Amino acid sequence: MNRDRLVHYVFEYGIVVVLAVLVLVFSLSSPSFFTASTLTTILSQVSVIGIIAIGMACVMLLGSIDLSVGATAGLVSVTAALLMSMGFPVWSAVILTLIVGIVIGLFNALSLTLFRIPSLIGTLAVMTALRGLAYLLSNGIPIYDIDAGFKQLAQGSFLSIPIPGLLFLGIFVVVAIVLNRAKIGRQIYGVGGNEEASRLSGVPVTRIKYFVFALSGLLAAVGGLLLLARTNSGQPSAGSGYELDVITAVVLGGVAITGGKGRLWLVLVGVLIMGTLSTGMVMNNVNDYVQQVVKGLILVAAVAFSQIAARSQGGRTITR
Amino acid sequence: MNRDRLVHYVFEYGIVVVLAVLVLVFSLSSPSFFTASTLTTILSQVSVIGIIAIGMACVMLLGSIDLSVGATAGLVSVTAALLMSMGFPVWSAVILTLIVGIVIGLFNALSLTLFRIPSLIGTLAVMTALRGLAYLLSNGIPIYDIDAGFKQLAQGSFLSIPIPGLLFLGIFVVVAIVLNRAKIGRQIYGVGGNEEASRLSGVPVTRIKYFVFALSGLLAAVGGLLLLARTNSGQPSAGSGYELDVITAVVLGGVAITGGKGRLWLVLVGVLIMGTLSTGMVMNNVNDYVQQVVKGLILVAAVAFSQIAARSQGGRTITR
Amino acid sequence: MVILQVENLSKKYGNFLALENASFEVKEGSVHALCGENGAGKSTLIKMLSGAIVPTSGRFVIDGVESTGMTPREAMNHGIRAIYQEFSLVPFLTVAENIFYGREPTRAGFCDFGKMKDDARALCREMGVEIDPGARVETLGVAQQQIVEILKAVSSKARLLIMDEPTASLTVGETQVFYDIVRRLQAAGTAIIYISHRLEEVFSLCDEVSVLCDGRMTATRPVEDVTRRELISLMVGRDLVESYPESSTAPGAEVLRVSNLENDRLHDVSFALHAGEILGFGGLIGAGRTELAMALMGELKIDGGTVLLRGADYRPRSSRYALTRGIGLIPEDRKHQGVVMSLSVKRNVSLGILDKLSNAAGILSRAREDEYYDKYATELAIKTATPNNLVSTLSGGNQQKVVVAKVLARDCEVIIFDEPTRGIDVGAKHEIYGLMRELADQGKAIILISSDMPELLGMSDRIAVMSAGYLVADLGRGEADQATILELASTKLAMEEGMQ
Amino acid sequence: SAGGTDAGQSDSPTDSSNLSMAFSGSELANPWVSTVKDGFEAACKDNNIRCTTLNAGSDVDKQVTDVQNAINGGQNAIIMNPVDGTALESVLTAGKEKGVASITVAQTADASTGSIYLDDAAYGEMIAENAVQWIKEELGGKGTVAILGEENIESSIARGDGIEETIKRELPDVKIVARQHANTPDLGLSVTQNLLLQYPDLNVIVAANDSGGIGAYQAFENSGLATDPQRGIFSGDKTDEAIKYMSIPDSIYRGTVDLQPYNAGYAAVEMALQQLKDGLPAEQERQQLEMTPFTQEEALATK
Ligand SMILES: Nc1ncnc2c1ncn2[C@@H]1O[C@H](COP(=O)(O)OP(=O)(O)OP(=O)(O)O)[C@@H](O)[C@H]1O
Ligand SMILES: Nc1ncnc2c1ncn2[C@@H]1O[C@H](COP(=O)(O)OP(=O)(O)OP(=O)(O)O)[C@@H](O)[C@H]1O
Ligand SMILES: [Mg+2]
Ligand SMILES: [Mg+2]
Repeated sequence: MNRDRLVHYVFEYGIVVVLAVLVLVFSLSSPSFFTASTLTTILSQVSVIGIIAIGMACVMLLGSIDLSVGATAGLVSVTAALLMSMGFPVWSAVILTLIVGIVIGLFNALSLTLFRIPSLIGTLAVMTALRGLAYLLSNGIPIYDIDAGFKQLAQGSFLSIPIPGLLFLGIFVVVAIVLNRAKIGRQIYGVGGNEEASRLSGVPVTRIKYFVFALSGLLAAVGGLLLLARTNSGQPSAGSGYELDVITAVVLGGVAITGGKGRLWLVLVGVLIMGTLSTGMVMNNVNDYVQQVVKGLILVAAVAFSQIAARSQGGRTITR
Repeated sequence: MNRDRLVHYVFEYGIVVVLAVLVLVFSLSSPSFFTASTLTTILSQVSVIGIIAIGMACVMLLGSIDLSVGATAGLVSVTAALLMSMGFPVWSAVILTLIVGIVIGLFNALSLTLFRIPSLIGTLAVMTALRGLAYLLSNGIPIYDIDAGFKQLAQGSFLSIPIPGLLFLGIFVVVAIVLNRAKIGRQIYGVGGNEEASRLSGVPVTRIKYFVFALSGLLAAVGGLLLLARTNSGQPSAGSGYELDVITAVVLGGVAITGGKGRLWLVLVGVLIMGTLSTGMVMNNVNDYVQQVVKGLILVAAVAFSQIAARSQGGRTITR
Repeated sequence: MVILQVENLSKKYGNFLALENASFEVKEGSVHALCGENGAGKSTLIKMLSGAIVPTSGRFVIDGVESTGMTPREAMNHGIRAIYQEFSLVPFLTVAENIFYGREPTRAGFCDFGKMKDDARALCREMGVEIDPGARVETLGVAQQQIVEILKAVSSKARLLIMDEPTASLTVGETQVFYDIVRRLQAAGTAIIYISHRLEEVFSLCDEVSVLCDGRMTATRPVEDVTRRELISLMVGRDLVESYPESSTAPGAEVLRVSNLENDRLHDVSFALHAGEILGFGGLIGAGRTELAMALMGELKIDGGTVLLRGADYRPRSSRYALTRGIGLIPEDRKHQGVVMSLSVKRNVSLGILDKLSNAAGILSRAREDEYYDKYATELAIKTATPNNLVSTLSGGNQQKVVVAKVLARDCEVIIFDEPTRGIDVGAKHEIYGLMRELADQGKAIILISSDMPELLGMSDRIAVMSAGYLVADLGRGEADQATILELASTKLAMEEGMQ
Repeated sequence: SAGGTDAGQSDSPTDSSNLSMAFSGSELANPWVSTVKDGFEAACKDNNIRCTTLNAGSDVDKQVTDVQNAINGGQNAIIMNPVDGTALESVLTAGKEKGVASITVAQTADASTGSIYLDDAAYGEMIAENAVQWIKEELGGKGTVAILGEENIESSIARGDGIEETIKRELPDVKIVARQHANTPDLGLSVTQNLLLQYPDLNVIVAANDSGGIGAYQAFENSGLATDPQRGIFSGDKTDEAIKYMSIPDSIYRGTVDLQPYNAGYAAVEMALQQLKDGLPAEQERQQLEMTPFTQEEALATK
């Protein structure tokens, strides 16, 4: 029985095995890989994608998707930089742009619930519009006169862990607790798993959608602020294509695209796999083109592994 | 009753109304818009996106998605250019690269059916890998030395309709017939609507998935060849981000993301809306940043309109 | 005391009147049955009471509060709880979480999982059911899910409990447990609206009965004032002779021989099936009857043993393979395995016979499609406004007829009916019985998997009993009765318990 | 092949106030291109020309479409920064037949009527020269170098090649440890961070554009190395942001190259205007883009 349980865990958490193998391979091929400084660097590099992925995971648990996150991060980065360069104090710029993120999320939820636009298309449209707005606001030029203290957000560290990494882990813990322990967390799984049943059980489905999209917008805004702090300039193109990276991480973490199923801590593992791959390959001076090919293949392999593992456990599910 | 029917059609085909309004507005604001040359130009400009959208529509009718189409087009464009520059005759380069497209599609189907990787993540990974491959093959540099006759494919015209437009319409008609009149078309709708029930009814579900993904790969390859002919050089970056444009067009055309529902000719309308918007705004001197914002908003409005219309018809569906 | 008073409630879908001016009353502590054919409007009526849909017109008074339509939450606050015909559970959540879904007990703002589990366990004990409150619902079988659904509805003190075909997916054992639950609630003063196509339930459980016919309420009577025959004629609008059709021919040649079939869930299963006979399969839930059917269809792998079809080796790989060799299945879960909701009624029927409808190039003939559709729609009396309506707009029973039509159109020699009359009205039921017998008489071999004991006994020429994956008995018509089957059905279970 | 109407074609315009011009940028997210646009817009304003800006977003086909639409929409001249010149051949030829002037900036297109061109190899060489000089003076011609390229645009690849070849030629003792794609601050930052993990004593980053260099600077700064006398960052484009980092005393941001984007955009409009007045030239009119090295000393001096 005990051996069975072990096998069960190995398979259920196949994605963890993938991460372990990657770390092992890179540690062997590059002596400086498995060091505290490399690992904390990876943590801080994945923090933006990771924070956004937490919001995306919640949205995908609902069975929706939020393609506007990258553009939200870009717009927030530009807006915050603009506000700071206009002399607004850091705290007010931060609060204002976090509100911008939330408002974008609420708009996405509105278009989903009131206008009944599928989130795939609604957030895609919002993404296009926000990206245009970021360029309009910045006139296409990076804004760099930002408060000197602000970049501590990205460059400071605490107990030798970089602040973005801490922020990421902190948000992760809070959201994980909410998802697993709080009423609204269980209801998110519920709405994603069976929306009609949730409605009939008296769960405030619409309110939950607003909450989740607002969370996603808020976390995208946090990501945008971190990007700003990291590069120390508000780039209108910041966060381009992040939506795809984020979705990759979330799906790698086993969240079902159809909603209702998945564990947040596996999303964390998914995020770390992406970060480990990038850093490990640059450290081995792998050509960028080859990097992309390898990344694609490893993603296929990782998901295939965990899918086959899941199947060997008997669960026959329709995959699309 | 007749009035009711009229209202019914207006609402069911709301997206057609949107296209008509756009054409009207642009015709009024710019005298050179509603002319044969502008309209045929729009047709030829949307042909690449349109052809790829036809394949994507079939994939989405199955309830899957194919994010690798843009990268496939890019890889095909580079490969065909490479082959021609190496002296292969045009026809052999074309046939070989069409086969490349089909093989990519079959691989996508394989990863979906055999490894049970959700298509969203499987094709995302393939997209990353193919894009890397396109850069590797071309070493990042566009390939120019292609057969002079080949560009006729994009630049020639017949009965004053440009060949890409004809190709687009031709493929559209064939696929529309297959979807509506042929056995396999019915089976595609069946599998998309309820895979399990279809399998139990004796529908060869796996074979159909291979067929549809191969079609999508093939049409992406056709798109890539057209891009090559249009731009007269094999660009490794060709087709970047096309997947999102194509999905926008398909969803605009009312294909349900959950599969099983949608009409191909409305996808054609969706494609035309996108093309009309781009061309119309450029002709009206709209700044690019503003264009993006407007495009995003019009997309939201268009989908909202047709969703509200559909709802007023009584069909209550869960939207995600 | 009257708890619920319904006045002229109507519901319109587009131009279609699903329910017209329904009026009736339900008294405290009474069980009020709603009867009617498939599509009569029973579910529509109760959904308006529970807030799932909004009435087009009319009103109802619950506990003195007048309403023209509520939200589900408001309905719950007024003590209305409902068990719907369609499952309304959340797959990824546990049994306990589902039971308390939407009103989870909290401590310091977080869900109190300990209390939830304890309460769920207590509820199970109180109701006399055995289910692990910590199990995720997606891992449960259909019957257990139905029980969870029932637990969910009775977990809070309801004034009015609505049950839409709660026993449709239960077998005899669970059904008895369920009857006890109903009687206990009734004794505690809960008013119950009970929808069922099993008329014996109406007579054993209910105090009053209202009959719906084509969206109109045609009668409300105390149950003791009406006979079974009257009730049926009220529902169907004509007299119906309720008897199982007799076999007119002797069984013919052996068509299918299964020997020592083995897989994960099946152990050493052997039986033979002849042309012209109906072989019934009895057993408790989880006995493996559906698995056997799926194995024969090639949907589950076979690890050992042989199957001979007309004397030739038969190794099914897929339903497609089975169907082309003449074995067809009417699956038990019509929503997920039977119909494609997003397709029209006609296209659902066509889906199984596309090969027949298309030419060599794979192009369909619409004329032939209409021909086939008309034939089977008439034969089965499928009730739909037009053949082009989505199948999702049909009542459950009519959806089941669509599935039957799909298999009939394939001309299979062996047809497996897995719970074919689940959720089907009495009229349609007898049509399907007649049809099965007719098919048998035409020389087809039929397997009938059923948890409806009278049906199993009435229809089968022989009855095989399964228990925990073993085929424990093969009884001739004379040998079978309810007690024998139930006893045989639990043999292997008893053995296994003995071993532990 | 370009039949149809000739809407919008004006016969030999003398008054520029009813003229309109479009600018099609390869990538407006790139500050250099964006500054060309500013020059273009200023020139249009000064000459009372109506103007439109279009962004190809690095997509060749989008640019072809944009230019085609602009020509059909009745623009008199198109100023472009091509993603790829060959792709524009047929649209520009069709434009020429309609009397539309087309001027390319930086990248070239054979079919354009005018060209303000950039020799990318020479540009890369000049970026590298800044680095070579500093390495010779301060590091004695030794050290480790990483190149941050823009490997997805043809011309920028030539620039990267120019950088690589110059360093190899002039500094045989220098070790080039990596050449990675990093053309945005974000990528420059993470790639440099990763490189520093593997090569903690990495001395010099030479970046094909300021955006990558700025990211690299953040990476060094995060590691507390922003004023390390043994390190240096060199790039090209002379953006204001780069100058800001160069003007920090003791900064390791040591050099860039001025490509005068504003002047280029302005000059392109003037060239187009002239061509519209005189009639389109038979041969492409060519003019080289000015290019001057810009060092830290100059940055500190102008501060
Ligand atoms: N959403 C809908 N749109 C259109 N028609 C509907 C819809 N829902 C139900 N109907 C129609 O309303 C009628 C009543 O359906 P209802 O589900 O109430 O029947 P029922 O009496 O519960 O039948 P069954 O015994 O089969 O469950 C049916 O004819 C059905 O087709
Ligand atoms: N011990 C078990 N472990 C896991 N799943 C089980 C177990 N027992 C039953 N099930 C599930 O319950 C469902 C019902 O079981 P099965 O289909 O074998 O029963 P059956 O004999 O066909 O009963 P019926 O047809 O009356 O529902 C199946 O989906 C099966 O997977
Ligand atoms: Mg019903
Ligand atoms: Mg069963």
